[in-house]
Amino acid sequence: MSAAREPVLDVRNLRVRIGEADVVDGVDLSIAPGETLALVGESGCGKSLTALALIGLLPEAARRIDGEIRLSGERIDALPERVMNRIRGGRIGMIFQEPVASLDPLMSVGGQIAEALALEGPITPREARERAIAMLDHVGITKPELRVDQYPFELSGGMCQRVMIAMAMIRRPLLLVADEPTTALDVTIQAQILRLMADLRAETGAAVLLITHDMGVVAETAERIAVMYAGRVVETGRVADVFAAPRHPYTALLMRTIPRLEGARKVALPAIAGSVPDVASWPVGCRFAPRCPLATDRCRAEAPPLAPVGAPSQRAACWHTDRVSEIAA
Amino acid sequence: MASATSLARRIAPPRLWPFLAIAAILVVGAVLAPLIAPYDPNAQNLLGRLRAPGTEVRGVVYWLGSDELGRDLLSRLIHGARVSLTVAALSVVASGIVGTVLGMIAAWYRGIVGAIIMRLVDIVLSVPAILLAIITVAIMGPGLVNVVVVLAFTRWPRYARVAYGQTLGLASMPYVRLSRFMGGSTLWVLGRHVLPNIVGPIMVVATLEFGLMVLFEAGLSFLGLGVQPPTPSWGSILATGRNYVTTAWWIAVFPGLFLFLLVLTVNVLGDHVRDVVEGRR
Amino acid sequence: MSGFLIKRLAQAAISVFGVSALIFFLQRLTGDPVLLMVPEGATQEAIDQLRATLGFDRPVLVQFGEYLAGVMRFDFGASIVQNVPVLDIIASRLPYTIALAAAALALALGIGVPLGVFMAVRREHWLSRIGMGFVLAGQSLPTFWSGILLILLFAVVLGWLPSSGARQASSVILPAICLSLLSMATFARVARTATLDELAKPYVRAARAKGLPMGRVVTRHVLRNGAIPVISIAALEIANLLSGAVIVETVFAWPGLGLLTIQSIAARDFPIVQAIVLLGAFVSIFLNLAADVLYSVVDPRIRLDGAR
Amino acid sequence: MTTPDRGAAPLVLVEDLEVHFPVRKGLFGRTTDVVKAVDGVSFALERGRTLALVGESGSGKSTTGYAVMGMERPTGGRVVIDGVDRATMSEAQVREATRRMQIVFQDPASALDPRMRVGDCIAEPLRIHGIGTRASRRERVAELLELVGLPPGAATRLPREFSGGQRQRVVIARALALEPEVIVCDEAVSALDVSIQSQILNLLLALQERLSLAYLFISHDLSVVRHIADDVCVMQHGRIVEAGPVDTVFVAPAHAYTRALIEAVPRLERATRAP
Amino acid sequence: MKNTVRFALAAALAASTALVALPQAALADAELLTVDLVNEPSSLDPHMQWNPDSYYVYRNIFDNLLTRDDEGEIVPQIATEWEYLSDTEIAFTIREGVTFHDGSPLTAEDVVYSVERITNPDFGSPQLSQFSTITAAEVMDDGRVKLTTSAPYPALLAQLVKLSIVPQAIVEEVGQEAFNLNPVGSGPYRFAGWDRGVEVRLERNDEYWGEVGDFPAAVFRAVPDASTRVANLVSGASDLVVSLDPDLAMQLETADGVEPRTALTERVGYLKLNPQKPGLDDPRMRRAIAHAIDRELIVEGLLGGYDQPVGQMLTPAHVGWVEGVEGVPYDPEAARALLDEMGDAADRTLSFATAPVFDQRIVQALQQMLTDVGLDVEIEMTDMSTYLAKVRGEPAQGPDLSFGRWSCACQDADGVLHPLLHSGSSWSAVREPELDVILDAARATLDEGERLSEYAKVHEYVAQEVPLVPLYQAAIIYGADERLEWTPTPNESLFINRMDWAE
Repeated sequence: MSAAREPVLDVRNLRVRIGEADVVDGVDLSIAPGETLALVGESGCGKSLTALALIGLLPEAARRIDGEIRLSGERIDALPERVMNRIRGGRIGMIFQEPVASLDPLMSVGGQIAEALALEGPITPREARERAIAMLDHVGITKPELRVDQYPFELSGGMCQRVMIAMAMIRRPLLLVADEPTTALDVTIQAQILRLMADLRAETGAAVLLITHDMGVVAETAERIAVMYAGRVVETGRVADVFAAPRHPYTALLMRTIPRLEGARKVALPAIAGSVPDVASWPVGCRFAPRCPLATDRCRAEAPPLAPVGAPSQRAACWHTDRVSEIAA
Repeated sequence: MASATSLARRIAPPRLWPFLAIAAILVVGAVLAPLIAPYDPNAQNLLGRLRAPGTEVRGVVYWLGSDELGRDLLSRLIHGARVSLTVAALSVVASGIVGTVLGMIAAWYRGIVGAIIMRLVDIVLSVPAILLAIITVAIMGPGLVNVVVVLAFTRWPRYARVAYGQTLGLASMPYVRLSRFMGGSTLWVLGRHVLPNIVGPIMVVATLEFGLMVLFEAGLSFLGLGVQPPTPSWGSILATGRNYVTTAWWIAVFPGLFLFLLVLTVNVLGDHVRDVVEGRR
Repeated sequence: MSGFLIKRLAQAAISVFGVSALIFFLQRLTGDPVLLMVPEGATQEAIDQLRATLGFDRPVLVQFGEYLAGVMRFDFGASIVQNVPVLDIIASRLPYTIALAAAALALALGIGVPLGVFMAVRREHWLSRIGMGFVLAGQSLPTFWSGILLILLFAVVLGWLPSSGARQASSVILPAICLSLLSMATFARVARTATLDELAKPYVRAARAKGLPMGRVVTRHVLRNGAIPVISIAALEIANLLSGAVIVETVFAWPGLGLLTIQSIAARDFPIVQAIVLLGAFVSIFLNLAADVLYSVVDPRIRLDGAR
Repeated sequence: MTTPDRGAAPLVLVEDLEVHFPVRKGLFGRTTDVVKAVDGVSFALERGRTLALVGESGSGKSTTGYAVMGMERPTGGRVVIDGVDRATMSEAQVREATRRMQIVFQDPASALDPRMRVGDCIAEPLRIHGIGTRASRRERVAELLELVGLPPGAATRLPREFSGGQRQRVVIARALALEPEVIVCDEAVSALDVSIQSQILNLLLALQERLSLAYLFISHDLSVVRHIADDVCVMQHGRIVEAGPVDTVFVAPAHAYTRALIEAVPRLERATRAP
Repeated sequence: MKNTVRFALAAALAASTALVALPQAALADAELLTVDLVNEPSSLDPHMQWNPDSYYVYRNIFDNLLTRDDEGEIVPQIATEWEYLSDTEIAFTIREGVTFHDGSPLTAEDVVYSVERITNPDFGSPQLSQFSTITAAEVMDDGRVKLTTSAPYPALLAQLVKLSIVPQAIVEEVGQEAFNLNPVGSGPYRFAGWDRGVEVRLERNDEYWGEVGDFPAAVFRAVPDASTRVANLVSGASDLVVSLDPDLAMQLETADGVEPRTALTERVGYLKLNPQKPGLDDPRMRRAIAHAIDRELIVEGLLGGYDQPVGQMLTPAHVGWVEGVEGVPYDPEAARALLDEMGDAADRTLSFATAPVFDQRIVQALQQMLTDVGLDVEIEMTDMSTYLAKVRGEPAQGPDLSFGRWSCACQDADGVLHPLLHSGSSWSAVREPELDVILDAARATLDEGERLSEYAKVHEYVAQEVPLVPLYQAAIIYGADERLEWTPTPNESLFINRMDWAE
């Protein structure tokens, strides 16, 4: 097997537990070099915890109780903290949802970029500054030699996200994990940031794990998609395949429930009844069953496995994949 | 069911149980002092002074020893709990109410009213508390009630500051703005929306203050300005006891221990209240 | 900056005037020093005579006016009891107060803050639990009690340190320890809370994600961000140290302003009390101002125009 | 337009609205600059219609909404409610206007007092306006809960026991308590999960139909706006750059900014075009 | 953090520099006598104040016109002899060869100046009332000094024991304020320095005309807390400490190398009753109170036997002490009987004024004894200033009972009984014209026998009518290094020139 074909990230059976509940419950993910995988789901489905588990930064209350994580084939789930620190920022870059809050308010953006550079190896302050300026320029920040000395509060949210991207990409990671990178931004800024990420990906060949709740964003940026619901991946596959014919009722409903710029107006949208269940009260069996129009007794008793269905790339965890087209209609 | 248990554990995790037990014992002891105390806390026996713990003098057993007037230390400590807890509780309540109300008013009206109140806060905070206490005691005379008044008078700014900041923050919350916009009166908005939401942080201050108030009362007793003799308070017993450290250690050691346990308990519970209020647990 | 300063100074002036007036009138409600000065059995005539000589027979408002006029000329009068200019007395006591407060503050900050940070970063570490116990113990004992224990242990039994007074430099150690205990606990708590608050913020996670080890995140980012609450508490705590010094100075016969305060109140030596209060007000205002300036040094978001 | 005829005048008429905020800076805190949050905005909202204000953050759309509500004082221009200028309203008229206009905020979490039971939250406008007895208010709360699709038992629970979508239903129920004619929806669905957003949009549409409400719908989400609004005003830097019926504006945007906004919206359809 | 660390470092630096700046005392231990007082002297100008802590110090700097020996007898100091020229005139011979510390001779003019200074109402001496009977002071032709009093004043000599002689030339030259800061006297020790709040230093006056001291230097420190004074003494930081209570004295007895030193003083511990208040206007209640109190128990049980119970408002150290006056005996049964007799009139809460400076154990013990016979007594402790205002004011507004320890510092009955019992005195709650006559008569004669018989009547009145309950002659308790040779005296002076190390 050639190195190019080996997935950059390969996650098997990831489980994260908070208290008594498995908030991430047996997640498998794999991303090929240069590929963008979109991890999609609503709040509380475990997608952010999945990302944090990858880089070993789970919050204090949560712990990973199972799962193998491989980066370019190498296990990184049981590495000592010291080694992990080199992987974070070095081989995996990460950006977050709140760009302003994710920067230290008391340190200039240049300082924060330089700090990331210094982790790579010894560097003179002058050189660090120059590279920071160059990188700021690279991520599309105008007047970088001015911005480099400014503080996060002096920059807009979009610019802060560019800084975050600069910081995440400056060490040319193999994998960029982007956790809702554009949720807090205006649409025009969102488009710019997504374009920037696409450009950088093309340039560096990094794989991207994009976490989002916005199907539109998925459509425009990702090759593959993994839809999470209540801690589990319920459907995965090539974006084109999944969007063309979703095989899980949740995916299908999720796509239909959003108002579209080209849809009918002022009519009732197809809605998913109820709300995302609380972690503490996840149902047995298929967790989507209580909200699912197709649910049967089997669904409520037995959790369906993530099995191949439909297109070759596609897999879905549903007992009734054959009936999903009923909803999609 | 499970969530009820977890709620109970969140509110009172097992590591707090010993402290809750101490608190309960202290409070129950204070409330039931006359029933529990073996003897009259003020009954003197000048011929049975400074007896070591366990000594028996004419049928009276001094379990924790006797004090400089031959009074039963155990009984005095039990009754003293009453005084110390009452003084601390009353002064915390009094200063808490005054400070909270003034702080809310200052933040609500801002402008002149707010400026006057907050300047007053500055003034009282910039005068050493002990000095105000001494002057107030000098004017009003000492005594339990006056000690409470003194403490309330000197400590309210701490609550006012917290209430002020919290109220300012709440005033910009949508539900408060909306209530006000819909025509809710000041009393309505402050009483229904602001007060219930600042009680948490105020409670945090109050628990910290409670321990301090016990110590403050003790300090006043040391300076001869605490509760009137012969009324026992832990502070006053401790203050006299320090003159007997080498000759009758028990007079100072036992109230010191009790005081320590009380303040420790209050602080531990207070820390916990703070963590719960601020959502850190 | 200067607009901010002018506003703050105007507010400060009002506060200081308020403090002076409050204390002036409150004090005079408590009688005058004459009875404390005369021997027992002094005749009414002698008492009245002394009262007149000292000027206490005049209306209080007249006395207040005179006092204010004096203060304007930087004349704080003379001690009634000691017959020495108040400024001289305070000047001779001030170094001791500063020495004690500074030593206590250094102890409280130097031990309290690192302890608090440690307790936040390593919440489950056994040292955290012991540290918290230590801190809680320190603030659970009245100073007059821990003071005498310190004296008995270190001066009487071990003989390592002077028991009281201010003859040697080492004399400051025991009162400073005694005085610092309460503040140390406060600093430890505040530092712990501030650190916990900061640790929960997104930038910490982001800094970790870029590969910074936890220790570096704490030292380079968290501590700086957490410094603001510590600074504001420090300003308050210094004021507390000065007032807490009353009892500590009494126990250790440390010749600072705390002891002078309580003695002057007991003796109704109004000019001294008045001057100490004024000084206290200025110090507390200065400290708050200093804290504000420090904030702006620490935090680029804060410019000194009163708004964040 | 000038006749105060209730039938003819639009429910809400905004003319040349300006809201400027002073920026205090410099040595002595002088007003050295103003932020022109709203700078000459005009529109009319008719009964039973939905007018959307759309734009990016900082475009002044929320401030406009607040000025319409009377929660922000205009520095210029007029807000006319049912033929009466807000600036000339008597106290009773203000009270009446308050009753007729309600607002739904973006974040249902901060729009509800966390310490107040849901029933009390919904009944609060009634209590403040002194409407009804305790019993009649309880009845009204039950009615409103049903109207927004919440179980009657919800009244005795606290907001934190509900999900975001349910909380937004509570907020809507509260807004409906005084039987208003206009509801200002300030990013009312933006913070909700996608599966919930459609539920709330459906609720808003149903309520409009049933109660002939007028919505001033403030949002940055063009898809949502297109779905729910009749008319749209596109705002940028405090001004309206384009206004008109939704069909016209979205189909044939005249202004470059409008075009840019529409173009920036990510679309599912593009996935199928992807390689 | 960097900032807090920096701040802590700065604070530590400030602390250490401030400490370096502190005055350092460097004297060989044995050469230096270290005395712990309660407070620092208020002033060392002997005419400017009246309090024990000042007196302890300045009495070593200044000589007085007269003094008392260790037995308490009035003996010459600056005056070598004296002679009554009439009932109101007395002439003093001034000692030759006495010089002030600056070397200038002490003259009769200085004596006259000192008298005139302290008696000048505008000068504002707190001691004015002790000398206010003196109307004139002049140097006689033969160089003696003549003092004239407004009326015969039997306690004059006792008062003059407290009259310190200041150098006229220096006081007038440097002025009041400078003299206060740098006092010059003729005593056995000269003023050497005063670190305000810390200590006053004295040096031996080797030219002293009298007994030259053994200690080259002495230091007086202010140590307000009694427990700390004991700790200082035990740890060897001080050689002599003042104002201990019997329980602290007990601590000293168990410690090595130190011991308590006590002397009975002319202070009388007493309970003052206020006959102007309802209930207490009935002599039965006052007698009942007196009967309820067990002086012996207080002295033996509480005060460790250092003090001495008394049955009259004087001590054996006073002129006017009458042997054999027993006072009201302890008899709780009689007390209860009297109160029963009074019925409801006795059912009143009695306020009992005291101040923190007094021994609270005694006050509480008294309260307990009164409670034991069925009285309801409530202690009202206020600070000294407030206490004095209460017990001295108009009796109708005053407290029902008050505890006190009276010292006139003159060891004469006139200084105790006149202010406490005469209706013209603001310290008295008694309004009894017949008693006024007796007190005035006792004051108006120089004949000691006559005075004694008058005071016997007063003691009789006190025992009968009980406006005061005399309790005990107070002991003063010092703590001292065992090796210190020194015996305390009743008049509470610390003459350093009378002290030495043993061996």
